[in-house]
Amino acid sequence: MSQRTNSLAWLLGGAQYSGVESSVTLFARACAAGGLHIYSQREYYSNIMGEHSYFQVRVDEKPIHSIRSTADLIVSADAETVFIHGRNVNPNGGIIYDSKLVDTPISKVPMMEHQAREEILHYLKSKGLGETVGDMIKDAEKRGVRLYPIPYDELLQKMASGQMIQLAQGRRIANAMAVAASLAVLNYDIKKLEEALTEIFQGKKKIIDLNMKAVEITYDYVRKTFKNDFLVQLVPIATKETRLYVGGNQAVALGKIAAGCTVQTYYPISPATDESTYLEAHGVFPHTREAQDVSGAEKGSILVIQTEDEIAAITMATGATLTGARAATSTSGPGFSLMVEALGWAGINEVPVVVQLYQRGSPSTGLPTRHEQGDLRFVLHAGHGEFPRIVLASGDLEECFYDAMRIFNYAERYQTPAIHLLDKALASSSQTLAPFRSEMVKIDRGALLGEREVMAKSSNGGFKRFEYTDSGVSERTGLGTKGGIFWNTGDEHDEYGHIIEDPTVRVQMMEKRAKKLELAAKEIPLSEKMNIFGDPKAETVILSWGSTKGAILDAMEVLKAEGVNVCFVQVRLIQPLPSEELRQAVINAKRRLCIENNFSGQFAGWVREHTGLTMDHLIVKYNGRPMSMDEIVNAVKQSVKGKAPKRIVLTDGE
Amino acid sequence: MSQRTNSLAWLLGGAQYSGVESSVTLFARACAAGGLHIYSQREYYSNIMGEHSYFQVRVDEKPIHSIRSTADLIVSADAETVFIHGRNVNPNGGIIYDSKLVDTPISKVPMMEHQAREEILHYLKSKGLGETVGDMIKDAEKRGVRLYPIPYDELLQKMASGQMIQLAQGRRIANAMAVAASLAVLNYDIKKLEEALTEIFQGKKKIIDLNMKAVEITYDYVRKTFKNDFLVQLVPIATKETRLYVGGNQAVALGKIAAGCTVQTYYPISPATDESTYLEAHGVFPHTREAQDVSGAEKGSILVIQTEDEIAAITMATGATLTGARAATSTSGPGFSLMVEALGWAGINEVPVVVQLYQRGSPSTGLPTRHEQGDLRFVLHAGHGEFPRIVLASGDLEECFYDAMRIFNYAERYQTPAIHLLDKALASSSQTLAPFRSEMVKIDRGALLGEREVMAKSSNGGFKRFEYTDSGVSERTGLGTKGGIFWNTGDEHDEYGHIIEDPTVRVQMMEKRAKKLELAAKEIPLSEKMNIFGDPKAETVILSWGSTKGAILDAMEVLKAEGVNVCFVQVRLIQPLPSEELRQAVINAKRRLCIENNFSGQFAGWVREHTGLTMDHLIVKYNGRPMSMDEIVNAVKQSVKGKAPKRIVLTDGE
Amino acid sequence: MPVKVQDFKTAVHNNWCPGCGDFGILNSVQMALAEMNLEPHQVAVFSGIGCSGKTPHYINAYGVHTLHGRVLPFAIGGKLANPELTVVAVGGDGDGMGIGGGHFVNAGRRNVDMTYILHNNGVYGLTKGQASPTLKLGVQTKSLPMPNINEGINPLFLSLAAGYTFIARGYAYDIKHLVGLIKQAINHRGASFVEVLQPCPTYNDINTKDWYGGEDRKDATGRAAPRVYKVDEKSYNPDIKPGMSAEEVNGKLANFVSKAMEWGDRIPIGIFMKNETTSSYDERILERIPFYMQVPPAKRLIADEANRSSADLTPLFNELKVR
Amino acid sequence: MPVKVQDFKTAVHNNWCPGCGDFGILNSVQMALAEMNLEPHQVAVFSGIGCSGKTPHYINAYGVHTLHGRVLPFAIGGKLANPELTVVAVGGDGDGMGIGGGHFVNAGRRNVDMTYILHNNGVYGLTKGQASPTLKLGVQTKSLPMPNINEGINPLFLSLAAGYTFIARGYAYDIKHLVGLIKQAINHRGASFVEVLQPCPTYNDINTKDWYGGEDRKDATGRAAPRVYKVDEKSYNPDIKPGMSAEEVNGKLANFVSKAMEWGDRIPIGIFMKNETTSSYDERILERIPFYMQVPPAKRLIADEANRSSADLTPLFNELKVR
Ligand SMILES: Cc1ncc(C[n+]2csc(CCOP(=O)(O)OP(=O)(O)O)c2C)c(N)n1
Ligand SMILES: Cc1ncc(C[n+]2csc(CCOP(=O)(O)OP(=O)(O)O)c2C)c(N)n1
Ligand code: SF4
Ligand code: SF4
Ligand SMILES: [Mg+2]
Ligand SMILES: [Mg+2]
Repeated sequence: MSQRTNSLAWLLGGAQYSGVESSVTLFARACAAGGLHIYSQREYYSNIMGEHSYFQVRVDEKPIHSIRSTADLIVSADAETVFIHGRNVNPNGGIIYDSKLVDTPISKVPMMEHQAREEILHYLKSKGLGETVGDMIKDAEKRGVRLYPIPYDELLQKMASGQMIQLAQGRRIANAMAVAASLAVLNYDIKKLEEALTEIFQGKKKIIDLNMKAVEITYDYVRKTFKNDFLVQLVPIATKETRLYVGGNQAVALGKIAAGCTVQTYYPISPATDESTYLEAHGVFPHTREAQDVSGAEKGSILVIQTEDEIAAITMATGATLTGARAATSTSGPGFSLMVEALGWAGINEVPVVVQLYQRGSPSTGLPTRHEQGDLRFVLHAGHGEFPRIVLASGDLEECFYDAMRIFNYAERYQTPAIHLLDKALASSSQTLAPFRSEMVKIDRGALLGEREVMAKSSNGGFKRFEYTDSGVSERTGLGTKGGIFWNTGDEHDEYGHIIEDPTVRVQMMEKRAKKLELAAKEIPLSEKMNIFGDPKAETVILSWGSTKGAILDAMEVLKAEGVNVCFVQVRLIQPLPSEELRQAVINAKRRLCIENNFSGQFAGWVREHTGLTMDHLIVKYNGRPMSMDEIVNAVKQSVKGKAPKRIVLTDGE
Repeated sequence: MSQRTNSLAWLLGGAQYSGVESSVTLFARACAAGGLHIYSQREYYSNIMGEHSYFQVRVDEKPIHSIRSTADLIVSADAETVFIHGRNVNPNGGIIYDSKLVDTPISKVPMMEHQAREEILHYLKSKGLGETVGDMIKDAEKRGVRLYPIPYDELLQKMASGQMIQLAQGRRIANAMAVAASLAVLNYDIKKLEEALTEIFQGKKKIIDLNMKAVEITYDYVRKTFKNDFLVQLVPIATKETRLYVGGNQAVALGKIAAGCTVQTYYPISPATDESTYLEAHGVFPHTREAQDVSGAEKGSILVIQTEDEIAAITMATGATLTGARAATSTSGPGFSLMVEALGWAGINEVPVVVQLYQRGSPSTGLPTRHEQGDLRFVLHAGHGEFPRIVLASGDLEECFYDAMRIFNYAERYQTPAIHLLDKALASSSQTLAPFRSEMVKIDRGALLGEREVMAKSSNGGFKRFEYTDSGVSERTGLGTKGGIFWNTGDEHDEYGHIIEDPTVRVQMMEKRAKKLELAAKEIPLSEKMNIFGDPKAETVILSWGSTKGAILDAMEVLKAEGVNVCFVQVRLIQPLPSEELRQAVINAKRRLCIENNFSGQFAGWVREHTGLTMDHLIVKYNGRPMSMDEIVNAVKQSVKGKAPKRIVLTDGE
Repeated sequence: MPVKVQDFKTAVHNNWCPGCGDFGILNSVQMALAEMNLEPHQVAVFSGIGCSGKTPHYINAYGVHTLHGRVLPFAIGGKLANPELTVVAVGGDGDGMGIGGGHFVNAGRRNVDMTYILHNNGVYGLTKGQASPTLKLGVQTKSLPMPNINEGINPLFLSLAAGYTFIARGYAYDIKHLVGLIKQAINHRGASFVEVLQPCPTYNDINTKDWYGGEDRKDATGRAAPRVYKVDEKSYNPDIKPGMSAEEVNGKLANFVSKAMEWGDRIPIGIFMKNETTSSYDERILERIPFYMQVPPAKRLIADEANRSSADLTPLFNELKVR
Repeated sequence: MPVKVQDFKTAVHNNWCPGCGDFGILNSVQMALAEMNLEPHQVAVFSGIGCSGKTPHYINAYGVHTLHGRVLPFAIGGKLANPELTVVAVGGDGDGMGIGGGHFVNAGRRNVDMTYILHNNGVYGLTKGQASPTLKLGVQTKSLPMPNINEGINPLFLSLAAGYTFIARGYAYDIKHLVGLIKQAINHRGASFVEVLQPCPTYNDINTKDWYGGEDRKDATGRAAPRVYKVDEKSYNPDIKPGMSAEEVNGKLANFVSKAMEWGDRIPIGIFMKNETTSSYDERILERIPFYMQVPPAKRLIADEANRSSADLTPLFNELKVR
């Protein structure tokens, strides 16, 4: 067995609300402090306390973008983790677990789902094993997995001798100990962990000391007790780069602040809520010197309003947008379903309101905290009747930030509601990244007139908010602007915004609105519409959109190493779809694959509708979990070998 | 100029709430009493009183199904009608108008829309004419139109000598007089009008007498004053057929009663409301003898519930459906937009709830009382995530009835929400028809178990509402049934209906639900999926859906007479789409046209997605008015001549 | 130049039925705005869907004719993003109490500084006279096939429970009085609610002008005994002021309830409550964002001259920095 | 064989937080149903979305876990189509007063014979502790980054305005009392509303069990002085009965309001109103369809033995016949 350096798939699991999240943050910060890159993905139940939650974390020297199907090292904070993930450790990997749990039978794991329990029991039985954590571990050991039982209680007692430790504190300390054990196994510098602790508990000396002590004891214990030759070794590397550790909701939130979004309405819903929570907590921020020079305003702000429901969220954001402010709302599928009528109102009134839509396991309440890309077709056709909309799908956290800026530009330039498509996998992934550079996307407010400009126009008889123009775009102004009085109505209307039922005006207005989408298709640069990765001449072309990007990119490297050349067309602008460019990019490939995290291959259908092209293989996944790099590698290889069915269904994940 | 017999396009216009509707009913009944067939279509504003409303009525010896672009005879109850429709009279046709209106200038027509007014003024000016009704009439006369000025006031005075006539009565009488004038011009038997009056005012002798008198005076006046050689003559014909005069909302309502729909929820909205109003007024009805023999219940009923909004409408109907009852709700686009979240709930819970969706001018509030087929794509993709649904589109009033029965069968058999697509053109058209025969559609309740059956099943350990089966269909029972306890949740669930997040169960449940749609595609007979009219080998094939059917069928006759052979594929089952059959039906044609009353050619897109086939021409209309037979004749001829653009936009209608 | 009523009129043709109570409300709003010397562009009138929903088109001010039931959240969005606007929301009783009931309740507790005028005609006018949520149980207007199957809601009572801090009722045909109410409502800092009794001569033949005016109960001299009467400012004091004891406030509420429940023979109009003890939403915003009113969202410059974002994200990045 | 509480339990694993008030409500519902000797299949429990929304899965009876805010219309549909069912609806305060506020208001005036239990914990539990519509202005629970910016709604007051004919409040940790309330609520013919004060130990650290129990205000002897107390049936009579004068009823309403407004130091629980003067929805249906209860929709045979429609359309056709 050969060792690797700085290439790790780590998994930590435990009960919800028991501190799983803070362990991971600690681990990630410790690794990042050593110049390593992190990618993490969280899985959790729609539950507050007690159900199983886990993080898959990858650590590497270069940026990584996806999860693996198996883990090198599993850290279990409880018995359930061992049962659920025990079989998913690499044959040469390891399991760190609390030694006191070995005798716990599966029947004593209260929260485990019936089906999973049955399935595991069946497995253990088939292997002739019993029903305890110990049996599961025995099974792993047989496959070559290293075992790292840790007597946490004893270590804690040793350390705490004489000190009183409160329950919550104890839990927090246990989390730190689990991380220390991991880093010891990985042979990583414990100093980095201590740096991380110091940063996290800024100034709280007592807590820091307590944690430090626990960490050291554990680290020492592991170093002394176990052989120091684990499959993966982590070594700090030198770098001068500044790095953030950012989550998906944060990336979007930061992009919105940068975009000048000043009003955010929302109704709580997973996995969108955290964006609004972040914005509310960071609702006041400084302005740049250059901006202060223009406006005189030292600070900016974003008003975050929790509404009574999603209908209020979008209509309130729309009302705010009508004043000339940039406003948005952020939601998930069920909330978006309620917004549909108001989206049409914004459409017919040409209001540039922005919706961030985080897709999750659906239909209906579905799998509220699980992943899916199942809302694409809905978003494209949402709302009775026909009106233009912009739909932009981000593929990774960088795109989350920059697209959050761009979507406002598109909305305002084409005066149309715009939907920023995101999903649970993006929301709950975190990554080490260089700080975003907001100056990369210039603010473009389109034909928004201020008072002076409006006064100049309207002097000759009223302001035509919906004036016919060649481009379809009319000038607009904000409610309250002197000289700019206009009317809005959900009814079909004339150039002033007054209700009409005249068939001729109706036709003109329908065409006016539709033209704006043609304009957008023409004006938006190709680089913002789609990305092409890999060899454009490859025999195999992958078409995809959204958060599958990371796994596909990571898979492409592996495939390349194995001699499989692939071109990957990532479409970001779903509406208006760059049909012709897309056609060109895939038409000559011998093999066309479409990869999507949904059941029916929604994007493949959209592409067929617009290009007439059929996919050779549809690679789909709808078990509520994001795709791993490994699944894609396998599926692509299968299809290249010519042995794959037309529809390849991926099912990895617990 | 040659005369025609029994082939008439008649138009009557006037202010809303002034009795336009009752005039038309009178006219239609009088014609129908003479064995003639009627087709009528109503146009009206989203307004209660005062705006312009009109009916286009066709009378013929054989059944007809559409409007014409021009009228043979126009009857104006006010000045506005002359201005709006004056140019739309056939060159050899006629205008009946109130002689006292000739001097009314267009500026004195308060409700006319600005744009129409401008356009008419421009027209009159271009002809060197003034701005009064008289000028408009002069223009018509120049084109050969016959004028029939009627001095209603004088005739009324003559008749009323000595009698007091109340305003409302006077209005009603004026309506009857307008009809009498029409029938006199058309040389029709006045007895038929008197028969109609007698039926309408059943037993109200005084009113009947009053109307009779007015009718006779007017009839006599016209016969004596004008030449008796109008373009069209109506002659009663002998027939033994029983005929109903039914409107679209009524046809659907009758179908629902026949289907055994026992609960109807609704929230008022044009053009759906009238269905519920009719049902409420006819909520109690007898059972057949055969049914009484089985159930002992002499009468049936439908409980009509006006809810606080459309969300309540669909969720309440869903709650009712869960008890085993057949329940439905009826709405239009804006209402459907609000139902989308609940549709997904019904989808994941496999609840056979039915929605009648009357499309209207959209997006948003749009053109609330105008026509469009703009909701197709929305309906197909409505709701976040993926779940099966049935979408069935009716093409005419007969289909409205039978489809209203079938949609419940489909819903229950495949345990999935089902949408019956209708539209404003169907809702506001009326037709003479033979009584519907409910026995043509057998009631099929699918796998709905009663108490005895459930008890037999569940004895061995609980009732699995969502049991995995080969077909995807599980047995169900109603809330309250002994032995059948189940759970529902909008979350993903196990076979009992309890929440799960297990990835394997998730996959099984997604596949279970999807399978039902495959089953539907297999089981539903082709004859219920699509109709093929005309020559299946014709060079030109028309693809269409919904209410365009009538105009296409009528156009085909004309085209055939002119030597243009056409095949018409009317698709009724939109989801699951009979893709293969449809492909077969159109693939060999030289020329494929898709005809739709919307902007983007929604069905053409759906067909392309499912078959890869492109249309040669898209014939669309989105001015808020239904298609006329003439427009289709012209568009098809154009395309056959090879001179048409890819996209032909129809714009007739006022 | 002082503002005139005429300044608030548009040339759009009005298509309400003759005699509709909506005319009185429209005139009252226009008069109130003019009397307050507001300029048209300083005002935004939002409306729901219904006959009443057409109101903004007849008013020369910013006019936003929204969706059925959604007038309040639209209006709140406009007001919060541009607090300088005078925001008036209008809508029907179906719009506000039925489909919009949830927003009505939740707008009350938010207490945003704006005015909501409810056109209470007991019916769904624009959809041809179905019972609205305010129509009383068992009443059968001429548009109903059967007597109303639901109890009616009392908008005053509901608005109290929801937390509106100014509550009044006017009558569409007493324009002078209504103008006064609307002016006070607009002047009130917080969410003000004005229910207006609005006869719909076309569909509601029960609560007609004659009925409100008591034409059916003339005395010997032929004088009608109107049902509508003004609450007497001496015997009924609507003010809830800072410093009042809980008992005093409870007393006020009890008075409110019994006054609001009056119906049938005597129907009070006037101001029912004016609560000055609760902060308005804008005051609460200022606790979070002290400089909010200086450059509210509508006025915010979000880019510098080179179109770069105004926001300096450095402090936010610093929080997330891991090396 | 008498029904036991056990009969109403399921094997589904319960994932509420330890100490959650929802347990008390769940147990109370199960006990009430068992004590009423209802068989599980005769009961349908509908719920909204939230922690409380999971309730039906823990009850062995027909269980319908609906959509966020929509529990009432779903439940009404079930009850009207099968009037023999005992229908209990449960849901959170966000579910019922926020997103479901419109349904809550409109269900009151409909007065359908069913029971609605509101889990009032002041927060959105399942989405991690945002302020719910019942949380009072300025209160900052541990889950909030800043004090609550909206005023809280009083569910009792709102239910009164909406027209519920039975209104009560219970406390999740006084199960015996709560069982009694639920039984009376179910027995009441009409729409009954039971607000339950439900501590959420995870997110609401203000309205805790200790707080309701007055553990923060022990007397000299160490005895806590509970905030929650039972309304005294002698001094507070909740009954509104046929034949009462308008004044009497007004008096009742006034009493209700001042009782319902009590909060903070003294928090009343018990029955606040029982109104027997209004017909329930089923009685109103019978006026339209006299035979409705004999074969309600759920029991209707809609086809004959040959699967032909049961409906004889002849009289309807006759109305439309033109020849
Ligand atoms: C979502 C939606 N549902 C239904 C309608 C149809 N609709 C238009 S107006 C109206 C009711 C109007 O009644 P009300 O609010 O009392 O206003 P009024 O006409 O009486 O002024 C309805 C139901 C709609 N526009 N949108
Ligand atoms: C339409 C929609 N929006 C948002 C959500 C997310 N959501 C789930 S539970 C919940 C709030 C729960 O709060 P509450 O109703 O008070 O119930 P509790 O959890 O406190 O019992 C929300 C907003 C959803 N499920 N559906
Ligand atoms: S229907 Fe009633 S509310 Fe509507 S305009 Fe006519 S009178 Fe007014
Ligand atoms: S979050 Fe609160 S309401 Fe939800 S289960 Fe936990 S304690 Fe109960
Ligand atoms: Mg109304
Ligand atoms: Mg709650």
